[in-house]
Amino acid sequence: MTEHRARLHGVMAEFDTPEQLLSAARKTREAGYKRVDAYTPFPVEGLAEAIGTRRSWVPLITLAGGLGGGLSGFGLQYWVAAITYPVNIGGRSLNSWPAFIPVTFELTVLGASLFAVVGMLALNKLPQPYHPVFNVDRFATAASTDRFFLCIEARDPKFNLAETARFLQGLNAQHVSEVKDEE
Amino acid sequence: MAQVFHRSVNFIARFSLLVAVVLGGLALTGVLLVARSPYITNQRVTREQPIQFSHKHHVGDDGIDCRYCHTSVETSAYAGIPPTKTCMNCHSVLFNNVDYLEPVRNSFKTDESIEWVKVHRLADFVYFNHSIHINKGIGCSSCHGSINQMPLVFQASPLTMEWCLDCHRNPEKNIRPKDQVFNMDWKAPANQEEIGKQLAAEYKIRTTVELTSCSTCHR
Amino acid sequence: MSTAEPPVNTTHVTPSEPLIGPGHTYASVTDKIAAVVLTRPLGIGWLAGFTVTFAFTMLLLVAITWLFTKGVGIWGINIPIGWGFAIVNFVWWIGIGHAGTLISAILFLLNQKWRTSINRFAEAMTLFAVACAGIFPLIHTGRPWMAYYMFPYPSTMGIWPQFRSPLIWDVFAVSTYGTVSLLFWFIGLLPDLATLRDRAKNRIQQIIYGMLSMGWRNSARHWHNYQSAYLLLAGLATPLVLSVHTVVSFDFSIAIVPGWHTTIFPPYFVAGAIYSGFAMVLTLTIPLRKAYGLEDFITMRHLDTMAKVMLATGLIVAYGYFIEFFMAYYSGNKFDVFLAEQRLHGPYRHFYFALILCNILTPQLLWSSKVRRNVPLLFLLSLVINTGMWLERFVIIIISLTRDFVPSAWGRYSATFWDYATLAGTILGLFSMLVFLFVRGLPAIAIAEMRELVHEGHARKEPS
Amino acid sequence: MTDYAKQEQFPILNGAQGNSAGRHLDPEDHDAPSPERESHLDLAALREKLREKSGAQYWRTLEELADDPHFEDLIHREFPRHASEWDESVDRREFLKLMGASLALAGLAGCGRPDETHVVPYVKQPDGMVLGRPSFYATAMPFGGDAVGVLVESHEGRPTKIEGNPDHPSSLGAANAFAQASVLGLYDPDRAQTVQFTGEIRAWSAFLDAAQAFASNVKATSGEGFRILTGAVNSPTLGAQLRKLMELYPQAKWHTWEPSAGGGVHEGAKLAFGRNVNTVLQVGKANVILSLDADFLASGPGHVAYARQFARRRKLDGPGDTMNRLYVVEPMPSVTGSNADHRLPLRASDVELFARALAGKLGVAVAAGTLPADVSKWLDAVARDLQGSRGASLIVAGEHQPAAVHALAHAMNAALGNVGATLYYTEPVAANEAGNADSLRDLSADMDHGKVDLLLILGGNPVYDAPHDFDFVSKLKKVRASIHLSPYFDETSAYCQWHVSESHYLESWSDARAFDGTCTIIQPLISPLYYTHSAHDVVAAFGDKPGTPAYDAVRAYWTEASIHLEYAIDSGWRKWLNDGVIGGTKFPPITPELKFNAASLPAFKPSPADQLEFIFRPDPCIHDGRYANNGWLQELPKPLTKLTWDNAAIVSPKLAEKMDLVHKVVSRGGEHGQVRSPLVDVELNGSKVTAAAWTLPGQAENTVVLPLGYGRSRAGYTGTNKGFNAYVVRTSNTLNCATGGKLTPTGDSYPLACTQYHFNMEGRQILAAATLAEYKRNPAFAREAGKLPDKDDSLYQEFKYPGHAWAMEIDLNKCIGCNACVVACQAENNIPVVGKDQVMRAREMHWIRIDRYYKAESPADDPSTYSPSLDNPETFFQPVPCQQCENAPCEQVCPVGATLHSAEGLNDMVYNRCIGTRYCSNNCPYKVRRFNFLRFQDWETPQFKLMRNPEVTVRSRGVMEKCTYCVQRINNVRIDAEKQNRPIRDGEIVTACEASCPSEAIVFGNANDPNSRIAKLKAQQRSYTILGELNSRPRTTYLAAVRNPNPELEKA
Repeated sequence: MTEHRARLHGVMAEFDTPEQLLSAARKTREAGYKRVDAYTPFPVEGLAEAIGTRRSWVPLITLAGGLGGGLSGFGLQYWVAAITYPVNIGGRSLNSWPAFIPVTFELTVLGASLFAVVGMLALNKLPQPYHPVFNVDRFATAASTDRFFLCIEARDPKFNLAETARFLQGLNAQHVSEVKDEE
Repeated sequence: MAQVFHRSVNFIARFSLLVAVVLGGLALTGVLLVARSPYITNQRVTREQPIQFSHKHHVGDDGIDCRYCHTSVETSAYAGIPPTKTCMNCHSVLFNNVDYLEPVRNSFKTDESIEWVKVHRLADFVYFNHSIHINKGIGCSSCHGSINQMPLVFQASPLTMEWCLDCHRNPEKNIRPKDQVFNMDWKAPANQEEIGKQLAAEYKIRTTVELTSCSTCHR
Repeated sequence: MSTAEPPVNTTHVTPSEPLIGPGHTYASVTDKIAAVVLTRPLGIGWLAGFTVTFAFTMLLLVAITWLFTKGVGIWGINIPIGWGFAIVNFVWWIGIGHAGTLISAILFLLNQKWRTSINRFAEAMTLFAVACAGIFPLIHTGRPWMAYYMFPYPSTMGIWPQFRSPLIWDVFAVSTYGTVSLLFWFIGLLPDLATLRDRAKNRIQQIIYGMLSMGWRNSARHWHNYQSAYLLLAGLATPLVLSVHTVVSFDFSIAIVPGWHTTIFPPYFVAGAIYSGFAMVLTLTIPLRKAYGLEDFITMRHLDTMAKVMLATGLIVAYGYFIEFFMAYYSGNKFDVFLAEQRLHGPYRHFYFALILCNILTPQLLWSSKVRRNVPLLFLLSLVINTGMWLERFVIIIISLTRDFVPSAWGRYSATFWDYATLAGTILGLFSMLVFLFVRGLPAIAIAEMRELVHEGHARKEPS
Repeated sequence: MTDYAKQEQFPILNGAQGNSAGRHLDPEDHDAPSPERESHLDLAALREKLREKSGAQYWRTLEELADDPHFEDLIHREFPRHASEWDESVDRREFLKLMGASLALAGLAGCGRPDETHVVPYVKQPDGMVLGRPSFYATAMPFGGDAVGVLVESHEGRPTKIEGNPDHPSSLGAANAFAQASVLGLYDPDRAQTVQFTGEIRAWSAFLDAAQAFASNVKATSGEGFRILTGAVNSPTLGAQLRKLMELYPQAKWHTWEPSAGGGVHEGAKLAFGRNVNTVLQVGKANVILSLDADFLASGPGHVAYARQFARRRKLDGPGDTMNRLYVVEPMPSVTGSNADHRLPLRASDVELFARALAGKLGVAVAAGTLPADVSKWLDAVARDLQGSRGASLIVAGEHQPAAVHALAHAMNAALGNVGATLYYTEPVAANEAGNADSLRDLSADMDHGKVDLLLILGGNPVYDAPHDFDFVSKLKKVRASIHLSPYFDETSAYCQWHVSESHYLESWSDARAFDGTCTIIQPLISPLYYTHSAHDVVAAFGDKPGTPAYDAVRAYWTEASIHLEYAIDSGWRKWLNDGVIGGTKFPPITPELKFNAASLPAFKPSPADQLEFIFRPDPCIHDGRYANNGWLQELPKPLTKLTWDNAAIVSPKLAEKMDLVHKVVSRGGEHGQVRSPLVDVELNGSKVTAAAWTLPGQAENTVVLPLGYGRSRAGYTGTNKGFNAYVVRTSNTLNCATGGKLTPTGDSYPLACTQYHFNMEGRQILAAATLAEYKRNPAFAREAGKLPDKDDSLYQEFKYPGHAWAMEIDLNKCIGCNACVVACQAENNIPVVGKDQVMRAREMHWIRIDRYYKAESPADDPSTYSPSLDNPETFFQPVPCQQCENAPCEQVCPVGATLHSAEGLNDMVYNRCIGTRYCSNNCPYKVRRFNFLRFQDWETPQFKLMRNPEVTVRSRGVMEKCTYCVQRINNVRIDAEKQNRPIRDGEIVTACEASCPSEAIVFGNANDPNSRIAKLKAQQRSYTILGELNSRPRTTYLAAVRNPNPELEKA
């Protein structure tokens, strides 16, 4: 099924339960593999740490967005009401800050949310409709249903096709298959 | 084949998202720019007139004073378009047989008005008053440009509200000595700022708050 | 969810009943829900329903076209009653729009597992409700083609919106709320879109869901960022959802009109919003679970819990009504006292009594668990409460305006055909039509989260 | 001379179009068509016609165009008919609007390329005309037995606004609602536009020939069979012309019919003095005034002047001041009655009884009947009060009271020594004696016997308003030749062979005599819009010099008349035109010898108390029907009933309760605040009419008032088929009052457009009132009721107004509720007429409304439940324009800043920024904002473009509008002042309402100037703000009303 002119992306093992996957992932790390990724149809607690991801940047990005939104929000209102065209609205003072709170708040939330989502997508390098792992048929059909996969990538310094495949077999995976990448 | 997309789609997808965002931004700024462009403000558009009347000739060359024709400019909201009679004052004797003045003579004979095409058009809800501007030292050319060099008159200024406000906020930029009001070649001196301030005080120009009140121009 | 706070009410996490019917596996859950979208043929019921709602949507368009042709004078409004159905509907729809985000955000933070099978659906409903609500602020203006004046942009006039006006706050609140809800809904959908992509049989479906899912591949790294983003959004949406109806209530409490100018409005508007929101969720889920056999995922326990929430919020609303009267007499403000009496004795008293009946008296039935577990009755109740909440807005807006300060200027209000056409056009038209499209186009239940529930073992429990 | 005429004509020959008449918010039809372009208009109409036609029709239409004279007529009638009233129909315009809206929604609104517009200068600009600066011309509006001197504002030859003429005795600077509304009458597209013969268009010359033919015929019989019918003729010139005609045709007869004038005035004078004299009141000099059913403040000759004199005696600068005292005895609440210190509701027929009794008390021996106990108690007190101030008291008898009452009034005034003090007598004003129906009776008798060959009807509309027992129509048919001169092709015109369209007083030369004899030259401000002519032209057509222009006739008359005057015509003419009065024409007082003799009085026949009494009164807004097609007057709420667009059979609350005639306020089917009142059949004098009943607190028992003037069948688009026609049940011997009729509810109900059906203040600080005694005890009573919150309570710092601070003070003690300000405002600010349907939906557009409140404990809702306090409640009026609050609640809630404060404290309303959320109106405690729910303005009818005030934006659909303190006037004055580098003088800026107010109740000015009138008034303790507790801090404040009751009656 793999065409010629195809480069190796990595080796993929398939497991029945999240528990198996989790232990396998841990073992893989212990075995010294760095470039590892795991795939589960729903978030599995501890898995990310097991394959060695660091804490997420999303919260910081969100904070930045929130601050930006809020400041620009109040800034706009103050500038409009008190600087660019100051007018007497029903005897209210130019900088009637109590009246500016709602909009400031809304813009804070808006900025934060936009940054959170965009940040999340960016950090996940999405959109990315094509990915080598989809070349594995069983992955493409079952990864989003009830199968759990572990993939050791070829970029890993410790990677060696036969070696790694055997190692994965050793973690009593259901199947172990090569992941090919088109050139 | 389980793979739904070709790998190139990755680039296409990301790039098109980027493009969408950029284009959106450009469109927005575009609209704002167009709104200020002569296409919308009608600046520099010369219009066909029933008679190719040249301000350049009458004002620039002959040096006729604005008020000879626009009689009510100092007294009324409207500067006034001269009646045919005013043309005939001279043209009953000067060029009294050239063809291109036939419409004028004809109007005078038949008592049918000459229908000039409007060049400066303010929205109907804007109440501009020529006399007060003239009396407070705002010269013709400040808004109308150097008429004395226009063979056919066109609208020199954008006549947008922000343009009006700009002067109502700091009139000193444009105030001139009263004897200069009808001088088409008046150029703001280097020290216009302080001269303007003195004149503003002298002419009792109202405060910015008053000049930028809505009812100053809108009723 | 490691970061989420510990559950408040323990009876919810160690439930007496399962949240999912017995014997479900990852696959069975996935199959059942995905099937509704991918394989199941269009039923005659769906087609009929869609046709009707489409017709009503057209009625809405006709009403709006006529409105733009002639002017708002085709409505029942007048001086002094400057706001009629348009604003009543706006507030009502916005209120309904609160349930979704509330369920998906607040209950998420409170770690209420039972939210899982209804949140997706509730969020969709939120979006549609907000869409309907969004129409009214635009069309109720006398010159809708000038409505863009309400947005801050550098115009050639050099003038800007007037940020002291609650209507401007509305513009920002509603648009923010719409955007955030959409984002929240979308990232919730991401994994399920991926699931659909993987299960899609024909190419078109593959491409559509493939593009929408952006290449989501269930990687642990993805899940990692995903969860933190989702949690943050939940955290942001919670104050947002409370702020939106607060701001809407400012439209009234900032004004000096007796009956509007009161500090109780923000809390009791929010409560009312949740009240009507849950009612609307019930109105939609009950037929849905029947039609698509989702009883296993939307169980009696869900209905029961939602009924309890309605009861609770209903009581808060009742308190609000009481406080209005109390403050009127306690403050001794003659205008407020007069208005309070108007509600009871004035020309529109029957509306007020109907309101009390729908919003306060009838819902007391929910105290009995028999009622809460009687599905048809629950459905009926949800309709009654929806009506009641609409009446509440009618009473607040119309009655207060008919008789304010100067007796010589008092007036009467009654709606015209076009008022009713617009109302029906949103309820039976746009809103319902979008719901119909939604249930067939996207998974009405969050599949990934259901798998999670299966994983956490909510399925294996037997009914006690 | 004639060159002067020329100069008058000039603006008309070519009106300037440099500026557009009436400004539009939407970029539609910018330059106003000038009379010069009349032909264009017709062509437009024609094109219209052709567009509608298709195929064969199309060609037929063209043929018509070619030769058929009817087509010309058709063109004339082609002007849009939704003239002054907004109509439902969807037409081409609506479609375009739809396109417009959808385009705009597509975001293309800004991108439309404005089409070229043209500037059309004069060929020869008239001397002294400055484009863009209005000029004012003095003239006079003839009205009934009087003429109101006016100054007419004219923009480039287009009369746009009427102001009072300070130099004219019957104006003194103010102008009543009729005068204000006469501008609309001038531009009314429904006016008859050509001479017609049996409905076909004829040239004026054709009429002249016909007239001469007639003339030669009747000359043969020296005028036998030649009859002329006129109303009251107030024009000396016309009077002279007619008298000349009578000399020319000795056998001819001149008949008179003035439908709404009561004959009692002249008959009474004859009874008292043996001859007809004219009574001129000097209200200002009277301390105690008794009105016997006389509405002298709001109707009748000189009422504007009387109102001013009266109000000046109600002026209170401090507790030390004194006031006059007004007693009123009347059957139906009138404006005068509502301002009375004591009002006694009495059936019209019982007023004579009252007069006789009072006369007895005042030492005029006359047989008196018996009065009810409470009434005679009241009477005693009044008698004592009158005698208490001999020589400074005044008794006024009502126009519609019988001769006896007038005779008695003369006698009593004499007895009280008032003659020469508070009133004086002069020669009659009118050239003929208009009053009872005798003259018309003779005419119709002659017509019946076929004695009339040629009937010339100058003005008037007898077919509509003649007493029904004359059966005028059938008799008119027996006349061989009939000619009718009138502004509209009305009921009468339909039965006459010739109809001559009459010129408006602003279009023609004439003259008029005021109530005190003063004469005014009526000069045209615009050449006739249509092919119309004046009475002078028509009369001349039968004289020896046919075709004499009115101008010459007037000149001719005054050449003779001016012999006795200060100036001869040549020196005086320009002055007279300029002043608006002819110096020295005021009648000197005469002292006719009182020949009063009780025996000579017609015996008093009391009407049985159990029987219903029906009284006929001219409508307060459209008078006897002559203003039926005037939208402004039709939509003007009647002073007391607040009804618009209809008249109603007015009954007392008690009667209403007894017969279940109370109207109901319903809200259904989108007709908001709609009032439905029961229909009743009025059977009277063997005739029957169906009317809507209306309950009016203060109405006398068992009396039904039937207002005249409605139910027109041929009034024009606006006036046709509105209300019911009371003339149908009016006979020649019951012109004012009839008994023996029947009132039977039909069971049906009828919708009425009422603008205020809540009359009680719910104990709120809105209209403060007290008695003089209370005021003296506590001068600040009004302020204390509504305390202003402390300024320091606010979170925000206060705004300062260093420059001008425009403000208005309205003295509720002077305001008589006459409505003049409402119409003045409508004319000044281009306020649209919305029509009955929209008024029923509570969408009327008046910027200033006059609220009417009763002191009566009653339900908050409309007067549907009877309470005795409604039998004769104290009544107050309160004009409410925008209050111009400093802390304006409306401004804070506007999302786009379309309403905000100017530096001088004006609450500006920027129409072009408004998007119409109506939030401001919701938040306005005074509900003074008005919204264009639909497109109320008529942008098609060319006449209305000419009429509009170019200084004020014409609002489009979907925008809010409201009183601006006439900011256009403020700005124009300020610009003039600034050009001269001088401050604005106090009183230099006069708002439209202030200018028109007969009683000087409204004062506008700069509150920052301590010496200004406004500052002084605001300093008065009487000054208060409506709903002060709201802290909106209005710039419009009020002086509380103070009544001056007779302590003697107080105790009772």
